[in-house]
Amino acid sequence: MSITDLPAGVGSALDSAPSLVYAARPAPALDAARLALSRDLVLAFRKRGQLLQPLAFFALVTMLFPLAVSPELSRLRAIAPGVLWVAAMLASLLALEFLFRDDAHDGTLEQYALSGQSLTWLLFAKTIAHWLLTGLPLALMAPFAAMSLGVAASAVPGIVLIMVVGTIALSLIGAIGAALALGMKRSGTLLALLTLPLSLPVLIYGARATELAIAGNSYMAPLELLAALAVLAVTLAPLGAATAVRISLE
Amino acid sequence: MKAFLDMGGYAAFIWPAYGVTLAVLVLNIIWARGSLRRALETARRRSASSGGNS
Amino acid sequence: MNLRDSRAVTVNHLEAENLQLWRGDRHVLKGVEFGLGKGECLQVTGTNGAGKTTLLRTLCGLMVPEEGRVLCEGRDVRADLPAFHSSLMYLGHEAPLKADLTARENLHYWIGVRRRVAAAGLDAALARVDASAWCERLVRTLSAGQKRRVALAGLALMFAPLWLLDEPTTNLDADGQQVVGSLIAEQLARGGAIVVATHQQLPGAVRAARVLELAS
Amino acid sequence: MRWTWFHRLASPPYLYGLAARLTPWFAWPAALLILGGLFAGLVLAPPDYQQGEGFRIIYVHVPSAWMSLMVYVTMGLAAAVGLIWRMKVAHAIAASCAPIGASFTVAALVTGSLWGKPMWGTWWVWDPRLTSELILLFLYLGFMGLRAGFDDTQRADRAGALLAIVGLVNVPIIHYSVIWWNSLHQAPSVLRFGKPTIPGAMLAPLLILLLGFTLFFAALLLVRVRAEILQRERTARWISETLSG
Repeated sequence: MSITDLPAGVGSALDSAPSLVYAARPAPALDAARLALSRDLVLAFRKRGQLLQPLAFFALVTMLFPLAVSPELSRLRAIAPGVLWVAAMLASLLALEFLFRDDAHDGTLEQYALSGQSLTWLLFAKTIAHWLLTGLPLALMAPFAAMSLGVAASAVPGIVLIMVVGTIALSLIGAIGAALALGMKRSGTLLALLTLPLSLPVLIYGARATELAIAGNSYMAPLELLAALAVLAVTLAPLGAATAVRISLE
Repeated sequence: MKAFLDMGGYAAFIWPAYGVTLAVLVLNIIWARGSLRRALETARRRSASSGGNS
Repeated sequence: MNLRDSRAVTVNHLEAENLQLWRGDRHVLKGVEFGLGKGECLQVTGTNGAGKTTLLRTLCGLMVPEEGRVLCEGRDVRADLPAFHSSLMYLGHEAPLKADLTARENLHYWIGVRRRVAAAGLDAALARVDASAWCERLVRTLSAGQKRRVALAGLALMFAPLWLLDEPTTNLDADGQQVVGSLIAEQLARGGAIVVATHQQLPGAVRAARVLELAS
Repeated sequence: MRWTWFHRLASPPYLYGLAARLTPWFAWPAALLILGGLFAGLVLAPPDYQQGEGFRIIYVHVPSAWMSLMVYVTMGLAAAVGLIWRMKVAHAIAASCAPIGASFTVAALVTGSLWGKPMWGTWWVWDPRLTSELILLFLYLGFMGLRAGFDDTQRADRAGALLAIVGLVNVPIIHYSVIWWNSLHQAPSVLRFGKPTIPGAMLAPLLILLLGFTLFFAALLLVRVRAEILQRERTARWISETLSG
């Protein structure tokens, strides 16, 4: 991510004549969003410890069930879809804390809101970065968790696909909650109370699709419903998050 | 009367259900009136102390 | 050059009309009024808590006044906030810098979101605030004054016609204050407009065209 | 102007006075309808041929469930008006709705559970209606929790309003996904009612109660909204004039 590969714009504006100084071209919306996204990725890789937290949490929650229920794989297999989705929801909830908090604290969100760019797009980019860093790894890790619960390897592609679609919806719905919680001094458990009821449809369709995938049946029907939720979340959630961020800056 | 109170053996479910609903109705009246009374008291105190500026 | 871009680019006249704003029970802005032309600087003074920051945040549209308007070229800025925003630069108390990025990267991401930035422009802006020597260091290793300088480099790089500065000289040594002074002078000479909130004397030879004192 | 009534309603002093004048017009009919409806439901309506006297719980359960949903929709719409037009009184209405709706959601849950016990032998059945009702309770709690987290009424209003709107968009999605979920697991619905075959003598008290509860909500809202307006407008001059006058 070197600085020199930026497209050349106005050269050294500092040397330009006074009549030209304000001719700086605004960055196109997509470039701005891409920059916001790459910035979050770069930052996340400089603090790798934080990246691993949701994943470790996911693995830990999955591990609790064999200990709490029974080590018998046949019983674990029956509850595997529920375990995977509850663990994924909680892990994604945990990761939401990091989505906006730092940027709100140091004034980055304020600068985004005043950038002249669409805040909706910038926050969408941030949420996508967040999903790449938490949702996607969760989806990729889910097969291992599933197999530890006695799920056959043949179900793996299905599980990954369902998890990918589901975590997109979870990240986006969560973004609204995380943005709403910004204006408050202590968010604590409130973020869960705001986000979880709104993500229940994702849980329902996701778990059902996973159940079918594990049983070796066609899971297209619930997956389509899940995808519809994800599409709805992609279109509406960034708008909601942008409104929430503006409210928190007031 | 006894038959009415017994509700065909469902007394243990019907009367609590009606009781809870009536309690919610009554409590809502009390809460709403209480919040208005508190708001009025605060507003009165405020306008008495400040003379109602701006 | 690229003046066909209709979005913004000049601020010839900024005006505040009877701005009223409450924060809970506090009446923070009590009918603030002023006009500001190009090449002019308005200094906002007042004790802590008098509403200097609130005024700046209201001017740039983050806060919505309960009464009154902010006009740019005679039009309410709320009618087209993105256009207004692309012509202004707001610098708050804290520089919007990430501790885990270098000074240069910070500037690249921060300003790059708003306008196209070339590497040469970045270097020039960093040199302008005497940051060339340490601009590749992570911001977490920098002092408060150095962070402030990075923020000033952002200001120099953005070339917005309107600057809204909140205590720009905080944490700066004498040299740093000189930099602020000359940046402000340059901006005014170019025909830019500045609203600066500070209870200190403006640095360098800059004299504010108007001083607005907010009573607490 | 066609919109003058809208602007008048948006004016806090006008709405405050209007609410005070209108309250009895809703409160007394509500009291009459509710008492009459409960009497009719308990005494006049014939017992159900399947559920016996036990079906009489619908006369409290259905109106409570109706309230929980109607109040949420009212709250969401008021919140949308408040957020879009920056209208204080709309936020006051939305804020007034939440505790009323939450309390009736609790009533709907408790009465539903009391119905489930004799019909199914357990206090709780994961019936789609009860489950949706429970989720609705969490939505109310989230709204109230979010509002309580802000010191500043204005920001609480706006953040709460956004949440209410998001919730309003989500309520049908949640509802249908819960029904879909339930249909998979073939748990039969406990709370069967509202079929067109329901005899008139059993239906009439229900309709009376639905109307009564709705008017009751209107009366409660008018009282609460005055309290909220007073709290929001505490610095305005009209308040001291109204109070002293």
